[in-house]
Formats: sequence, structure tokens, C-alpha cells
Amino acid sequence: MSFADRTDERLIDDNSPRALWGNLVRRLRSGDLGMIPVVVGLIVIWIVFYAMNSRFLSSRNLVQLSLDSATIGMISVGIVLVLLLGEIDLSVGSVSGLSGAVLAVLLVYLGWPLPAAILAALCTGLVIGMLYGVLCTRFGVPSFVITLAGLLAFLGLQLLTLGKNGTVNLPGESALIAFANFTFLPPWASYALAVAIGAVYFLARLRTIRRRAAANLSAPSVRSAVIRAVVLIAAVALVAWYLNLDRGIGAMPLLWVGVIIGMDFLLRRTTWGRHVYAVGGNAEAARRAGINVNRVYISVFALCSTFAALGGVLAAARLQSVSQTSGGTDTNLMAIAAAVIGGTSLFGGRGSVYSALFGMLVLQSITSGLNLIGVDAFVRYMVTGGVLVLAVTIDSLSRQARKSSGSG
Amino acid sequence: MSFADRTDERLIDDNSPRALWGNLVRRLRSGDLGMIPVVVGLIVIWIVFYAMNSRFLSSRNLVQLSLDSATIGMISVGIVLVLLLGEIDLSVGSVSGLSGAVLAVLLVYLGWPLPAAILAALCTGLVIGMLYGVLCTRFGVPSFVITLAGLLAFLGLQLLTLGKNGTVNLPGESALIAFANFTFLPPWASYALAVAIGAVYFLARLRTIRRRAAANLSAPSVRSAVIRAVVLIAAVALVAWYLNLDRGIGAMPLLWVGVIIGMDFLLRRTTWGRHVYAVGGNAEAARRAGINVNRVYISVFALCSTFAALGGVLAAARLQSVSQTSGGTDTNLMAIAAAVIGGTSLFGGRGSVYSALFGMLVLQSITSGLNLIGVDAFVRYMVTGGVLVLAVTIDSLSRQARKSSGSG
Amino acid sequence: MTQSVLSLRGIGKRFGAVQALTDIDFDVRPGEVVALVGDNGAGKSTLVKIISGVYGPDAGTIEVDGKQVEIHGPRAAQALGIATVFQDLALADNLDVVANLFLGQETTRAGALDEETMEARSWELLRQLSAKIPSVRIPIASLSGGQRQTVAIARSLVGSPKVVLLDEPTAALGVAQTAEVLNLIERLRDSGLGVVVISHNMADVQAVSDRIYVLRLGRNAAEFAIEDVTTEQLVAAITGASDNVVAARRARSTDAAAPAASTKEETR
Amino acid sequence: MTQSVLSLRGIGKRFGAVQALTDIDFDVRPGEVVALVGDNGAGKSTLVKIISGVYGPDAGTIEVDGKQVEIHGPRAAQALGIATVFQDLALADNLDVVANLFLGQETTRAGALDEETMEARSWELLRQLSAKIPSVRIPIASLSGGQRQTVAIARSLVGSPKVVLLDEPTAALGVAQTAEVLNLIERLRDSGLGVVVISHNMADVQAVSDRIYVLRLGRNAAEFAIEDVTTEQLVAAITGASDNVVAARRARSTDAAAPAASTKEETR
Amino acid sequence: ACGSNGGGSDSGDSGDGATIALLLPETKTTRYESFDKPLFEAKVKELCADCKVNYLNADQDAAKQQQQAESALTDGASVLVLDPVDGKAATSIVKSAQSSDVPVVAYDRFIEGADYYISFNNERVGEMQGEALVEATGDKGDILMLNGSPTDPNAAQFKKGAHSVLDKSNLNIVGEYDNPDWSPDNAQKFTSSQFNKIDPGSLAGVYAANDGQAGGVFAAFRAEGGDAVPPITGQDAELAAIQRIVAGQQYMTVYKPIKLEAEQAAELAVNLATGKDVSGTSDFEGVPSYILDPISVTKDNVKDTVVADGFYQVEDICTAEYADACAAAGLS
Ligand SMILES: Nc1ncnc2c1ncn2[C@@H]1O[C@H](COP(=O)(O)OP(=O)(O)OP(=O)(O)O)[C@@H](O)[C@H]1O
Ligand SMILES: Nc1ncnc2c1ncn2[C@@H]1O[C@H](COP(=O)(O)OP(=O)(O)OP(=O)(O)O)[C@@H](O)[C@H]1O
Ligand SMILES: [Mg+2]
Ligand SMILES: [Mg+2]
Repeated sequence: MSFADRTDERLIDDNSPRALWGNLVRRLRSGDLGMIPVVVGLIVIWIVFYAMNSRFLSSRNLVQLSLDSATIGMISVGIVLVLLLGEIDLSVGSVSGLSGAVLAVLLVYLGWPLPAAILAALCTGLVIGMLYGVLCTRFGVPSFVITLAGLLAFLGLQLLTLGKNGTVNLPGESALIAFANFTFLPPWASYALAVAIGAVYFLARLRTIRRRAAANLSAPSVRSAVIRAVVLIAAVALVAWYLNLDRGIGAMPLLWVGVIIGMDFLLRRTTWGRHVYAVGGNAEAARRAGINVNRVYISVFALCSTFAALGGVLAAARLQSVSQTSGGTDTNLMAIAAAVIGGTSLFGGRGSVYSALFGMLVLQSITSGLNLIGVDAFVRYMVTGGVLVLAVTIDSLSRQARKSSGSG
Repeated sequence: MSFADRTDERLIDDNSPRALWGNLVRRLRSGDLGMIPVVVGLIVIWIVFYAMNSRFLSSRNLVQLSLDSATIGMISVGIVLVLLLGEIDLSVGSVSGLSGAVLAVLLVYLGWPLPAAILAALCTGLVIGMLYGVLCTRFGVPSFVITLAGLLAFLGLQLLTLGKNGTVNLPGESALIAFANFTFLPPWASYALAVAIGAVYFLARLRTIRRRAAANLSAPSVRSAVIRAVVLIAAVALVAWYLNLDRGIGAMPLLWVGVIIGMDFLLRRTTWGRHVYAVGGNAEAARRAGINVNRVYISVFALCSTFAALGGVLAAARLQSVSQTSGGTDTNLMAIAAAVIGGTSLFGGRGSVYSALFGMLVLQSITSGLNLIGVDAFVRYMVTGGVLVLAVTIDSLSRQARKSSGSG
Repeated sequence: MTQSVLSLRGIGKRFGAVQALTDIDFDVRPGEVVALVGDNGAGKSTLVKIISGVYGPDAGTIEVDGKQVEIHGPRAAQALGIATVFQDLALADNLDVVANLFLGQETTRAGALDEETMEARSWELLRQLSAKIPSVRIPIASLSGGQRQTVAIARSLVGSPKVVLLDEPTAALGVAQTAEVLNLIERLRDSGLGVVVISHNMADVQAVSDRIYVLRLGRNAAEFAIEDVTTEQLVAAITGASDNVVAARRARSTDAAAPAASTKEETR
Repeated sequence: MTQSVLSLRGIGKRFGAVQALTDIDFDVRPGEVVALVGDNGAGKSTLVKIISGVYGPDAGTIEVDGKQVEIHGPRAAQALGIATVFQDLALADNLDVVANLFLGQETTRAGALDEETMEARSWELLRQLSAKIPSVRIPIASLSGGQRQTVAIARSLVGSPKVVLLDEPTAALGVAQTAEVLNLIERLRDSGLGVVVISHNMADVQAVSDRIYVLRLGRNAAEFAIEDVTTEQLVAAITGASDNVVAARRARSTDAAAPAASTKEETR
Repeated sequence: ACGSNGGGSDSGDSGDGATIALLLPETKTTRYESFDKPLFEAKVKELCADCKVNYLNADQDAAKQQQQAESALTDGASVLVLDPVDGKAATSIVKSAQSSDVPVVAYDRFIEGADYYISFNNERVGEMQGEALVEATGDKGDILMLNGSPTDPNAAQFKKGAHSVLDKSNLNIVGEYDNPDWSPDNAQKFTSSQFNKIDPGSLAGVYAANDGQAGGVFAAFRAEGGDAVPPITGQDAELAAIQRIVAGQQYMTVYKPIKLEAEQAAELAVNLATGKDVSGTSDFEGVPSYILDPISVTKDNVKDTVVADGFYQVEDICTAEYADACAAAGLS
């Protein structure tokens, strides 16, 4: 017990392999599980739909699921950021629709080259987000209201941009459409990716272990790092193998997951991310600690709208067209719901970008499963509602266990 | 200075008439103004639309405005309650649609008498709300998610209830339709109402003054109570007079405003209301104070859904029919937005039911003004968004002033 | 010896990887002031929260008036006659002083809140504690730390409890208010209530308590009757060593400033 | 006499209907510990918040190192070398101890947070203050009151300020931790910083400070050099009367328990 | 790489009949769930007992419809009968299906590149509404115009058709409104607000793009107290609208004999699924098509159209409320 962080005699030392299991059981009972309950909810949904239609878990459907999740999932990443601040953005749907419209009009009517059009679409989002941030911080207008106004205003702008003709079809041979619909990792690349992910994980962990040991802090064993890396590689490779039975890992879902991993790194491992959590947890404390709260706000809103714009571009690419309905209907609700279902709090300071991933998969799985079964609209609505409550109840019950055991 | 509450020498005594004015100026500058900024925003909107089309402020249009505001405004009253707890209800639209459908089916297809059908419709809301409350408190599912699930499930139920024929026309001579469309206070009754309101206000205030004096607490002067009562009577009578130029004060808006005044009384002057604010402000403190938090939750959700159901009944009466679209589109967003625009916080514990009144009037004035002017769809969206931001910025700027002066 | 009004046996509580309390025994008799002392993080507040139903214990039994009970929540604790002033105060920031004082025990008249009676009574309670609060109609959020603490203490006087638990009641109080709270504790004892006081101020503890429990790292470390303990012994029991930093400071300062010593006693 | 590192003149602040501060003058010189005492709600914390940029003053001027400044926010105050431990601590409950300690002053390595260095340094800082915190990787929300306060105090040691303002730093601390903080204050003074301490504990105040300001109801009530003030005088200045409740208690208890008196001094 | 692996082609596991996917656009109008779907399913069952119909509804969301189409292909559908949310955008669905060798029948709304097309012509619907209004008003006076949702691509086609008639007529459009989400509520509010400018009695007629809005318009008129309403148009032949027509509260609605359309589509789909020959098509913009004519329903021909087709029973229409009007209109 010579480590600086292991001196307190009340600390229960849980490094022995036997204790690890006991620890897991205790964590299960106390509900201190992070993403596990959502994942369990997801697995339950999958099993149920599989029982009703075995094609649900076919490679083809899972590939489809990954493609379907990526567009709104990308928007949801931005929503997680905003929720972490304890704010909300109701306008992501309109912003994604507007950016899609900008893309389509520049590309098709004005003949801009693709990269320039994409850049312009993303910039639309960026500018809108910065506007929100400024309004929110300078005038103190609640984000609910500004973004509600944005929802309307940018829907208007979308209609204006599209003009009288409405729907614009993107050129079929565009690289963007190929990216969103036809680009998949070749099998060898997918396995290489699995190994690369495992290796990066292992090296990062090894470095942490070394540095902790050097700082005289307790550190997990190298063996555990090896085991975890191997399990990680195996898991990714398994997923890759199964998806490769059909078309494989799509470029668009890959981009989505990559963005999530990247944002998770930014949030957990950089000063900016730390400040986002601090402002979300206690804005006044953050201000008193000398954090530039306004800058954090503006950066988060800008990122959120940019992700919304990116989602709009991807949605346009996937649908191969942009119309007045783009970004409409349930886009907002789905994007926000995914984040919340994944476990991000609406009150700020608690959550992770992975909630966008799992929350979106839950929502999309329900949709996809019901599509396969093919039921009347009213049944579909009712079942979606029911399954949603069930999936989240698993999560909530475990959280409640945590609370009553005093650790939350 | 012999009053128990006036012993601290730092207290600035502001009972002199001259100080009253200084006090108002100070309050204006510090932003400690309650509902005034929203009302100012509303007045600005009215002036602008009046400038663009003088018919906007005609008696006729104001009567119209009052009728149009009452249905969703009623739903918004429930939303304020839920927001006061720091929770949300996304399903009020569906619940209102469902209760409308129940009403219509019972009335038209099953031939129930009107009161029974209305009661059944309201009970639908009540039961749903209690279900939410129980799910929220027993399983700890976040209200955002349960009510999102409810939004879908009850939409499904609405479609199921309406069955294959869809739209149901309510019997044209039904008392309900008459209530919502043709029933207006006769002029003498409206002036009597003004006097009655003033008298009740004066008596209540007089009683407070007497009781405070008896308890050796400082009390406002009886003169000030007289002045306020007279001003109140004059204001209500003026409104009544102007509306009487057209059809007058409608029964439905009157019910709405009555409900708001009643709920305001319940919230500010009863134990239950006190507990709602306490739970919304600090649920843990409320629990430790021995408040039955679960009961507060269930009662609030039950009330909210019941108001949603009542709103649905009124909407059905006003539209004289119920269809699959009833309670759809923007009902949820409008109801929530009205509460937030009126100044109720999304984070619980701060706000008043009057925000439903003023917030709804702001929203409905924008819609009505744009209807009168008659603009393209895209302009309509953009202007609505813009006006919304403007109206709320007035409010926010004053709130900010309050904050920087340290009193918020 | 009278029967204990509150009696704990073998209480244990674990938070995640931290065993906060282990096998705690604790008794309070009517008309007795029991002090609970210990270092920061020793588990004092956790014990109070278990008694007042905020947390459930992982192990052990609780008896009230000799009957074993399960305390399922703060409401249950209140029903058993246990009133508590929490260290983190637990006030609703958005409500005003009157509303907080009477929260959960509002006075009503014909169904409506009787604000005048409550306000008049608030002034009385606050004056009893020498509180310097300019207005009882401002939200708690705008009070100073000591003012908030006074409100929390006044809260416990609103009902009619059998046992009063005070978790560091005087931490933020001024000298006059502290003296009033000590007077109050003595009054509560004299009216036959059991009182539990947690404090880091040895002078206060020794001034009002009859018995002292010492917790160290979540375990019963010692129990003293007030007559046969010195400050040194207490400090040694709390820190777990007699050559501690407090003793070192005292040695240094008595060297330097011996003359002023006797005037400082019991003023915090 | 050296130049003041911090100097306030005529500071006033009003909240709604309450005039919290009126015409306050205040000076701190380098290498000096200035105590600020006063009853609850006297305005001590408000003054500290004005100095640290949390509130803007309604009247008066602030000079730092002899230059008049406007402090527009906490960032500005920090840039001027003013570090503050607030009475309400101002910690982010959702972050762990390390994150809170280094908030706004994170150590990075190649753009990423250097968690290992921060964690090792955290243990060092906390050990210096005798903190009994089992793990620095749990959220602040799950710490005890005293543990939280220790973290807030340790925060002020990260960085290199000219003036340190401590608003009731020892209120929730155990005896050992209090002694460590008093030692810390002395070390800060010895390294030439200006230190402002607010406390309700007269023993602590008299043990470490060089000069004492007394506030009463938002006004400068008195200023003492430590050499020529007794506890009685201080208490009288704070409460505004020499026949106060504190004196009454003392009279009673010295009658009853005279023998134990000298052992209790300076242990809180 | 897309069509190369056989996710869709492992559909024909032994014995089972073919799967036909029916993709409809929305649930807010009754026709899809109440008529199209059951009529289609019944006809398929009749023609091919083992065939399975996979029914999907996109809730007015083009992206959702794309997902549903993909799901249907995953589920091994051998024909897609697709009523697109957005006909223009649906070309990508068509391409995707065709690359899996699944034929697409464009149902009710035209899709470029589809294999077959069965429909009533949307612009024609607008024209018929316009023509009826011109006729009912005697081609003079002021009218209001309430179009469908600005975010619904089909609404633009109705609007275009209606304008093509109304703009040439002598009618004067004094207020025009693109109603978000086709909401009857908004229709009522808009109409009421117009009464500030125009006396309700002086309006010659109202163009309402569908029956839902017609209901809102009627509610606005009735709220004015007068029972006299000018001619109001509609579309979809909702039961509520037929009742209003019978009672003289709405002038006309456009009835699309859905039975014909649905059964024709079912027959075509079964033929395609079972590999039988298809005949009797005409050409519409290069797509083999069955073009059906919508019918304008007014009080005079309720009996000969919706009732005669069995679309509604007389009992459905003639509830207690409408009994008298029914008798007057000769429905019994
Ligand atoms: N909710 C919680 N989750 C996790 N750990 C907790 C929780 N509450 C308390 N602890 C831990 O339990 C231990 C005891 O805390 P407790 O608050 O009882 O201390 P205390 O004796 O009251 O200290 P203080 O004198 O500082 O108030 C501490 O180490 C603390 O970190
Ligand atoms: N934000 C605020 N809004 C309104 N009044 C306030 C606010 N902050 C402080 N006050 C008032 O100003 C006065 C001084 O408060 P302050 O917190 O400075 O007292 P203090 O001397 O620190 O007291 P304590 O010893 O209890 O901490 C109090 O009466 C308090 O009610
Ligand atoms: Mg404690
Ligand atoms: Mg203070």
C-alpha cells in the first residue's frame, strides 16, 4: 500500500482477480454501470425482434441499421454537447434541412464543386451556432426560445433556398452519394481497423500505466491491459466479420463512430472538454474558477449546429435529394431523444457522447424491427412507445439502485 | 419602526409616495419586474402589427385572438405545472387529441350524453397523468422519455379510437360547440365581472392588511389597496368595453383565465402549491422536510394531463370536429413554448401560471398578425422566429440586469 | 439509568469502494446531550443521515424508545420524532425564509396558507436565535451562510420532536448566534429531549454535552463522559495520535502568547 | 509602512431593498494577515465577492498595488493576482477532486490533460492540509463537508497569487485540518503574500492575524491591531454591545467550570 | 458492390409465397389506413393465397420511407408498391430496388423511372377543385385559398393545378395560405382572421385543398353564427366531408375511387410477383401506367359515387345528426 492514492484504510482494495468478480456483482447491484443498461436494453430489443422475424439480425439488416442510424446519429452528437451544458437545441432539424438545401442548390443549380458546396453547407451550420451562442451569452435569452425561433426561421430559409421547385435531386454519380450509399470498407481493411483500434487502445493504456507508476500512483496491471485490448480486437473483428457477410462496414457509419470516439476524447481528455462539464455542472463555479464561460457556450453551440449541418449533408447524400421535408418531422425529437435515452442528463454536466451512439441504435432498432414486421400505424406508434419505456426503465431501475445505495 | 419585520436598519423604507416612484425606477433598472417584460414584449408586437394593418387591434380581431388562444393556452397551464417541478410533458398534444377522440366517439357513435362524454374525456387525461407520475416516481424513468413514449403511444390510441372513418363531426347544435363558439358574456355581466373582481381583490387585500397589523407586521396602507382595486376594475372594464364592441368576452377564454387565476391561487396560497415549488426548487430538501414527493409528482402529472385533455375537448368544440390531426403538429411545441416565453424556467421552481397566459398571447398574436398581413410561407416562418427572439430578448435583458445587480 | 430514546447497534454503510461506517454503536437517552466528534470524513454526517432516514444502513439495527424500527425515509424518521439539522442545510433556494421554515409543516387557515401567522412566528423564532436577517420575504438564495444556517436550525424548532440531531449547527454562525444555539441546546435538554450535536469545536462540545462519542475512519474510536476527559485526550482520540499538529501548534503558541490564554476560552 | 497590495475606499453595495455595504474602507499590505470579522449578514462575504470580481460595487474604488482598477469578473481578479476561497466553496459537484482542484488551470501535455501529474500533485496538496479523502477520483458531490472545504482551500494553492482571500476557511474543518490551515496562513504570510481571513472563531483570528477589521450591519465598525485587543473587546465590537449573550454565557460557565478553562484555549 | 450479395434474394425460402411491400406515405389522412391498405390486402389475398403483404407507413418523412423500402428489400419483398412521400426524391428508392431486381410500382404519385404507375393525377385534382369552385360561384367574387403544407411536395402540385384554373377565371383571391401540416386548426384560425378584412357574407367561396381544412373553414364560418356558407372545396372524400356535403356545409370533395386504384395495384403486384404478364397499360412520361380519373363529388352525386362504390354505407353517413339532410338529399 505504498501508492499515494491507496493510503486510506477504508478503501476496499479490489485488484485481486477474485475481488474483480465481486466488484462486478456489487456494481451490478448498486447500478454503477455507465452505458451497460442501455446496451442491455438494446440487446433485449434485438432478441425480441429476432424472435419475431429472424431477418432482423441478418447481416443485411444490420448494415442497413448502421446506415440508417448515422445521419440523425450525427446530429445527436451535437445535441449531447448542448445537453452537457444544460441547454437545448430545438432547431437541429431545420439547420440540417437548411444545410442540405444549401448543398443541393450550390451543387445542382449553381454548379459549385462538391467540396466547396459541402464546406458552405457546414459553414451555414457554424454561423448559425455561433449566432445562438452569442444570443445566449450576450442577451441571456434561454436557449429553448432562441432555438425554437431558429427552428422556424431556418425552416423558412430552407423553403426560400429551395425555391419554387422544391425537391432537388443530387447528381446520381456524385461522390457524396457514393460515400453515403455505396462505400464500404473492404474486408481486409475492416480487420486491419480492428487490430489498429486494439493497438492504439493498448498503447494508450500502457502509457497511462507507466506514467501512473512513475507518479507513484496505483496502476492496473499490464496483463489486464493486454486482456482488454485482445477482447476489444476480437469484438470489433467479430462485428466486422458479420457485417462483411453483407456489404460490410459502411463509410458513413464509420465516420459517425469515428466522430463519436473523437468527441469523446475531446470531452474527456482536453481542457475544453473539462470546461464543458464544469460549466454544465455549475456555471457559477466555473465562472469563479476563471473559465471563459461565454467561449465555452459559443463553441458548444457552434459545434452542435455544425454537426446538425453535417447530419443534413449526410441525410441529403443518403436520400440523394433534398426537399422541403428534409430535416422535418421527427428529426429534432429523434436527435434529442437518442441523447436522452442514451443516458445524457437534460440538466447538464452528466453524460457521454456514446449516448448518441447507443440511444440512436435503440431508436433505429425499434423502427427497423417494426418495419420488418409491418404493422398498422396505430400499433406501430403504440409499440414504439411501449418499447421505449421498457428500454429506458432497465436503465432507470439500475440508476435508482445506484441512488439508493448512496453512490449517485 | 415598531413592526417585527422592519427592525433591521439596513432595510430601505419605501412606503412614502416619493420613494414608491424611486423604487419603481430602481426595479426597472435592476430588472426585478416579474411579468412586466413579457407584457412589454406583447405590447411591442401589437404596435408593430397595428402599424402594418390597423385591423389587428380591432375588437373583432382581439375577440378572435382570445378564442384562438384559449385551447392550447389551457394545455399550457398544465405544462407550467410540470415545468415548475423541473420535469416536462411532451405528450400533451397526443393526450389532447386522444381525449378529443374519446369525446367524439362517445358522443357521436355511442350516443353518450354530453356531460358523461366530457367526463370520460377528462378521465382519460387524469389516468394517463397518474400513470406518468407513477412511472416517473416508482421507476425513476426521466419524464422526457416517458412522455415521449406517451406521445407515440397515445397518438396510436387516438388513431385506434377514431377508427377507420377518421374525422368525426360533432353535432352542430351541441351545447359544447355553442360554449366554445357562440357564448359570450352579455355587456352588463362583463362590467359586473369587473366590479366583482375588484371587490374580491380589495377584500382579500384588506383582510391581509388587517391580519398583518394584528400580527405586528408592516402592512401596506388601505389607501393603496383602494387605488389598486380601482385601477383593476377600470382595466378589466376597459377590456370588456372594447371587446363588447364586437362579440364580447367569450365563455371559453373566460374559463381559461378563470382556470389560470384559480391555479395561481392554488400554487401561491395552498400547502400543495408550496410543495410543488419546493420539490421543483430542491427535491432532496423537500424530501428531507418530510414532503411526500411522490404524491406531489403524481398530482402534478395528473393535473397536466387533465388540462391537456380539457384543452383537447375545447379544441374539438372549437373546431366542431375531431380528426387524426387533432393535437398534432405544433400543439406540444406551442404549449411548452408559451410557458417558457412567459418566463417559467425549464429547470423547476421558478415561474407562474400567468406565463401560460402571456406566452400564449405572444405566440397567438404573431400568428394572427401574420395571417392578417398574408405572407408567403417562408416569410411567415422567418418572421415568426424573428419576432419570438425579439419578444424574449426584452425579457431576458431585464432579467440579466437583475442578475448583474445581484438580486437574482 | 433511563432507557435510550435512540439506540444503534452494529451500523455499517458502504459507498462504492469506500466503507464509510463499520459496526457503529450509539445511544442517546432523554434529557441528554450527546456529542459526536471526529475528523473530516470520519462518517458523522453519514451516521446522522442514516438515523434521519436519508440513507438506509447496509448492516445493523436501530431502536427508538426500545422498539426496533426500520426508517424508510425522512418522513418515517419525522413520524418517529426525530428532527434533524443537516450539515448541507437542505433548504429550497427558490423559496423565502418563511416558506423554508415551515416547509412540510405549514400553518393553514380554511385550507389556505396562513402567511401572517407564519411570518410573525418566523420573526419570533429567528429573534430567539439572534438572527440578523433583514427580511423574511427574500429567497433563501440571497442570505449569507450564517443566516441560512440559522434558518435551518430554527426549522427544527417548528415541530415537537423527541430527538434532535444537529450536524455542525454552529459552523457558520457568528459569536452571538453560537452562544444562542448553545443556550438552545441546553433548553432542549432541560425539556427532556435527546440531543445529538456534531461539532469540530471542542470548546462548544465540552460546554454543552454530557457524553462524547469519537468516530475515527468510520469506526467507534472512543466514548467519554464529559467529566473525565480533557481537550488533549479528545484531540488525541480524534486524530489517533497524541503528538498531532494541534498539540504542536498549541505548544508553539503557549510559548509565545501565554498571557492572553485565559480570555479566549469558549468564544470560538 | 509598505504600500497596500489591496486597498478599498468607500465601497457600497445594495441588493434590492437591503443596503448590504455602506462606505467600506479596507487595506491589505504584503506579508500581512488581515482578519475580517462581524456578525452573520454583516457583509463580509459580499465584500470578498466584490474584491474577487463576482459582484460589481455600486460605489467606491479599488486599488491593487496602488493602481486603481475595475474588476469586471473573476477572470480579471485572478489576472490581478487575487485568489479566493469562497464561503459557498463554488465547486463543480459533477467533477472529481482532481478536476476541481485544477479547474481553469489544468496541466496539459501535448494538448491533452495530464491526469497523472495532476493526480500526483493533488495528493501532495491534500496531504499538506491533512485531508482525509479516500480517493481523488470520486465526484465532489460524494465528499463530506470538511473534505469539500479542504479541496476548495487546496485550489487556492494551485497558481501564484499576490493576495489570498479566505472566507471562513475552517468552518467545516476538523481540529487537525484547522491547525494545518492556520499553519498554511502563516506560511503564506511569511512568503510575502497579503492574506485576508474571515472567521467567526476569535481564537483562530487572534492566533494568526496582524490586524482585524470589524464590520457591523454593512459598515466599518472598528479596526484593531492584534496587540491591543482582547476577546471581550472584539465580541463587543461585533455584537455592538458589551453586555451580550456571549459575555453572559461566559459569566455563567466560568462560575461553574473554572478549572477546565485554560486547557481549552485555541482548540476551537 | 451493392447488388452483389444476396440479402434480398434469399427471400424465396421454400413453399412461402412472394412478399409484396406496400409503402404508404402518411397516417394523417384516413384513406391510406382505412381504404388503400385493406382493399389492397384483400385483393392480393384473393389473387394469391400465399402471398404476404408487408405494409409500411412513412409518417410523411422521406428519409423514413427510404429506410422502410430498404427494410422491405431486406425482408425479401419481390415487388414494391410505393406511394412516395416525395415523388421526386423517391427515384433513389427506385434505383436501389431495381438494382436488387425488385420492380417498383409507383402508386398514387408519380415517380420517375418506376416500372409501373397507377394513379390519379395530382394536378388534375387541383384543377377539378378549381373548376368546381368557378362553377359554384358563377365565376365572380372574392375567394380565400387554403393550400396544403409548404413542406409537402404534393401540396405544391394541387396548388399548381388549382392556380392554373383560378388564375384564368374571374375569381379574386383575397387571401392565400400555405397551411403547415394541413392542420384544420390553422385553417380555422386563418379563415377567422380574414373575416377582419372581409365580411364572411361577401365571400364567394373558399378553396380548401383537402377535407380536413374544409372542416376548419366551415368551423370558422359557423363560429360567425351564420349558417349560410359559401362553396368550400375539398379532397379525399372523408366521411366527415361527405356528411358536410350532404348537409350543404361543403360544396364538393374530390373522390378518388380508391377501390379501383388499390385493386388494380394489387393485381399488378401479384402479376409481377408471380411472374405473370402485365397488360392494358398506357404510357405516362415513359412509364407503363394505369391512369384513373378522380371524381368530383357534390351533393347531387354522393349516392352515385361513394355510396354506389360501397366506399361508405348510407348508415355511416346518415347518423342522427345528418338524418334530415340525408332524407332531403335522397339518401336513405
Ligand atoms: N454519497 C456518498 N457517496 C460516496 N461516498 C460518500 C457519500 N457520502 C459520504 N461519503 C464518504 O463517506 C465518508 C464519510 O463522510 P461523512 O460526510 O459522513 O463525514 P463527516 O464525518 O460528516 O465529515 P465532516 O466532518 O467533514 O462533515 C467520506 O469519506 C465521504 O467521502
Ligand atoms: N445575492 C443577494 N441578494 C440579496 N441580498 C443579498 C445577496 N447576497 C447577500 N445579501 C444580503 O447581504 C447581507 C450581507 O451578506 P453576506 O453574505 O455578505 O454576510 P456575511 O457577513 O458573509 O455573513 P456570514 O457570516 O453569515 O457569512 C445579508 O443580509 C444578505 O441577506
Ligand atoms: Mg459532516
Ligand atoms: Mg459570509
